[in-house]
Amino acid sequence: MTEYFKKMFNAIKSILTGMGITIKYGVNPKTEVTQQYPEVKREPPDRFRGKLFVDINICTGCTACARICPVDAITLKTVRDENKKLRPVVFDIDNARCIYCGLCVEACPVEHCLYFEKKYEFSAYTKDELISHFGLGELKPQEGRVEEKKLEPKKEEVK
Amino acid sequence: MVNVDERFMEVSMGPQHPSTHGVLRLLVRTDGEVLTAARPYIGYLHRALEKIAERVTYPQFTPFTDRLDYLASMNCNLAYAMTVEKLLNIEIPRRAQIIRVIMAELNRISSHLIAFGSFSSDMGAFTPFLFGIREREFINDLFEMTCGSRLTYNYIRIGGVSKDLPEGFIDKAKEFLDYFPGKLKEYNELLSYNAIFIKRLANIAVITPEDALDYGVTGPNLRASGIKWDLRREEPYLIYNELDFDIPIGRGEMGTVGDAWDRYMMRIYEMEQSTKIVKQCLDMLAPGDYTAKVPKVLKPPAGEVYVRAENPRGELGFYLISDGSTKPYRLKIRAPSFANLSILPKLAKGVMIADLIAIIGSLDIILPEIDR
Amino acid sequence: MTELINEIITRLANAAPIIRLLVVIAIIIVSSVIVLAVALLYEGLATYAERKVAGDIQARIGPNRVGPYGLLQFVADGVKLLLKEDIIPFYADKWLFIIAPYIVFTASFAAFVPLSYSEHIYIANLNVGVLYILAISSVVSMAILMGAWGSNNKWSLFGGMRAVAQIVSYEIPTVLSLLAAIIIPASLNMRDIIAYQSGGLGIFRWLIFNNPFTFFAFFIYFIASIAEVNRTPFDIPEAESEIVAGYHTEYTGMRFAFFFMAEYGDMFVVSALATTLFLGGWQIPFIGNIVMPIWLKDILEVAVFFGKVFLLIYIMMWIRWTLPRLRVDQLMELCWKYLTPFAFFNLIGASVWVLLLHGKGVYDIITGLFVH
Amino acid sequence: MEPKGIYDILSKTFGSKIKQFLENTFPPTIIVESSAIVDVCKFLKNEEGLNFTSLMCLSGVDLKDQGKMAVVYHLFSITHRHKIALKVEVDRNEPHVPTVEGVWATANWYEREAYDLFGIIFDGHSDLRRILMPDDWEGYPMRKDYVYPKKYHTWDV
Repeated sequence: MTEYFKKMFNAIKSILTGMGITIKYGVNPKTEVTQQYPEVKREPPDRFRGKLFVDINICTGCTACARICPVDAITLKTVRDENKKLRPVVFDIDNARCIYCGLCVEACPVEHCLYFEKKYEFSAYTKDELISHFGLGELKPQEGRVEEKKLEPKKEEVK
Repeated sequence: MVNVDERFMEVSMGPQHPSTHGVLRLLVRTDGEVLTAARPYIGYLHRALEKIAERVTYPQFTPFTDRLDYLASMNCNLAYAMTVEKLLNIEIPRRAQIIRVIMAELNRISSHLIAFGSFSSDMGAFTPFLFGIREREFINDLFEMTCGSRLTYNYIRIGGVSKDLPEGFIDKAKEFLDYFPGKLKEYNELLSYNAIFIKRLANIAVITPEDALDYGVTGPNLRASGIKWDLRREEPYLIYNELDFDIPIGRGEMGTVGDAWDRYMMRIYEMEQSTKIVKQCLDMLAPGDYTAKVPKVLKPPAGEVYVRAENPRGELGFYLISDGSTKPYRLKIRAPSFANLSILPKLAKGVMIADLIAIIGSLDIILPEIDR
Repeated sequence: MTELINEIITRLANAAPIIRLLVVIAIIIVSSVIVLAVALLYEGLATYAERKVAGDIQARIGPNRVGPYGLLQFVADGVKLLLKEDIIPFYADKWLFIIAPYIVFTASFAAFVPLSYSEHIYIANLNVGVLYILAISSVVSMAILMGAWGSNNKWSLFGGMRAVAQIVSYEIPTVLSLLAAIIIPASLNMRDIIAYQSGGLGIFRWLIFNNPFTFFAFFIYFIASIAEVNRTPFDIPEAESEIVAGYHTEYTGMRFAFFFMAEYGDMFVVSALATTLFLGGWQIPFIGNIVMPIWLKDILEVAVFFGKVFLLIYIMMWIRWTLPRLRVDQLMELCWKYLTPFAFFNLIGASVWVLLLHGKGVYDIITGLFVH
Repeated sequence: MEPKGIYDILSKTFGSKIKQFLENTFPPTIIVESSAIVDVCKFLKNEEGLNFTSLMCLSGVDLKDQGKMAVVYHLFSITHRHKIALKVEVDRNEPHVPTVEGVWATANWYEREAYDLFGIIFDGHSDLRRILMPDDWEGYPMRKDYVYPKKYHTWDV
């Protein structure tokens, strides 16, 4: 019989201690941790991996980033211009396919050419809007040898 | 006409169910509230990671290991990195080892916090889930400061870590470690020793030590059955042998040894131990380089290696066969939740539906690891 | 309101009976519309209050976007639910499915009638007030079962079965604990009960302080009424983590809103009953007998009554965001092994107390000693 | 107990059924005849000095260029803390391996996975169904010569 009451007493005691904790939060409003997002924007730290950005003028078109990318999110076409320098004509990063792992940023030999911006608000309505185009567009046709170094060997075999 | 046994009702606790911790389908045969059988159906999240492993080079596979157990991706990176390092048998600098232990243990705390939170919301108490998430945000901020991402870190690489600790990391981590034990005590008062919680979990789904070994159950579930087995202590890797922390095992405080409450409490005790470990590691940190010299194009020698590490959910093992090329020939991922889930049909006989939810919560399975 | 009708009938004595009938019907419709408006407004604000209280307890803010401080959130929810597609499952039992929410709502709304909000403001002065409320509230379980069976869904079948078992078995402790309080004023009429509790600085004559047995009866009643209203830790009929959403799984749009509002309506009725019987209804503590104009006294009394009711509702919400959920058999065990026997002995004790001390409460005895 | 010692005990008790001992893998591997795998496993589990209490991992391997299909068992003993790997190689077009489900219950799901992804049929398995792929999936995805199907029902893969 006493065990019956003891069990009841423990139950009540443990429930009351539990409620004591929640009332501690319930009463004093200063314990709120949530931020009001549109008004209060959290500044991401400097190593934040947001949207990829390419400074196309200093890009040497070496396709190191396209090769290291585990999900082939970077499509890169380079054309050799008049003074034999490889110029990236098409440099598309498909943000819907990219997994933001950062392997390309580490693989890029040029200092500060391919890096992550602190932008994380780039939602779009259609998938092709998510493809960011950094390419130079068609170079003016010159007399020099135009050798198009396409980089799709890997993709055909997979698709 | 299929002869349906009228007495039982086949309910499909389908892939979309509030408390199956992911896309798990349980075909449950119930007689009123009591279950007579529960058959798990998995494979809804199968992304063929092992097939991808044969198509990408060794360093390229690291981001995929984040997606194995996304709540503990640091530990998954660690296990994969250690497998390839075993193959290359290169020596990791001390500072990288210490950083790896810090990251792995912080990730263990954040994974256990999710396990604690989702388990309590399965039992009906929603508030502890949000308290758990609030604490986890501190750890997410620490990870974001070091590697830039809050969930899939891709931080521990073959040969060491990708970036050194940013300045300000150590005192921010210390601030969290002093703040956290007080919160743990609060969880215990709020939930662990709550009479209804204990009544719901004591003596439910008891796993005997023989069954645990027979079904390959590992991690907190194995230790809850009374077997003192933790890879960090039995097969020490990194610098775990220099650290002093004890391994909590199930003592059946609230019922028999190995019941659902013991499995739950293992994770609470382990969080305490992990804070102790991280504190010691922070003090041991000495300047040094954070990664070993690893060639850009990695061609490990041909061979077969099976390496395993202690993940928050159990033993994660990688069986790697390499044929000397830049891509693994075969990579078998031994997921802890795969084995932990295989014991569910045995436990689910004769329990009630509410207990089935308690069993799934106490086993703390996670589906991307099961389906790979 | 009944005096209002009699007064009007006497004044229109000479008018034709048709006009008198129409006038009475008009009064009834107008007053019920007013009460319905008050009830709907209350239920809307209750959902807002619940989310605010939940937010407060869980260290977050709760709705604050729609309207000042989020006060119009319930209007937004109502409009959203109205615009939601109204799905009726294919093989559902159409009529049961459609009627069930209306019955549940009307049952919980009908229970507002016998309550008296202040000395002069009340809807109907039923002399069987308490009995009427208990009868009406048991209709809810029938309607829930209709809804559950009608929606042809295994989960709602579970929910329906559980709801019936729970509501029916918790009727017993509710009635017994109310009896312990009713035998003292010896009347089922709400106004007489409250009138009995007047005097003595407005507090000491409350039935809860009448004798130790009614003190316990209050707590038994409070627990049993939480179960009656399906709120955590007894929210097993709509346990979202176990049986998806219990009896209202298949309900969408406005039909679901009826179930939802009925729950808050029941909460109000149950706490109003507790205030009327145990906490002295609209007795204004301390300044109850100072002479003041009628309309001011009425307003004060209504404020005090709603204050006490909202305090009890706050406690129910506070319990909801703290405790986990009981299992079905533990729920039954609590009812039949703990609450019912306790309520029986309590009733015996209360009746013996009334017999020996001729219904005088502790306060009367003490003051009695001083008077001689 | 050293893996070499385990190999000696096994070759002593099972003779020609134990074919080879590979030293350079981690943990070292013993190649076993497919018909004797169940007895070897029972022996390893119940033998006093060895008692391999748990089957850590059972993986199917497609050795396409040798025309073979292999099943690798990684065993482990909690009491003696030693590890060993057993390897069974069978012909690639007719991969039949007896099931060790009776010895360790965890093998049930691993063998179903090996069947599902590699097509290795485990004789005597209690419930050999596909575990990861949909039940009506044709082909075995993890095989080296697996060709991606263009369509699965109506969706293109």
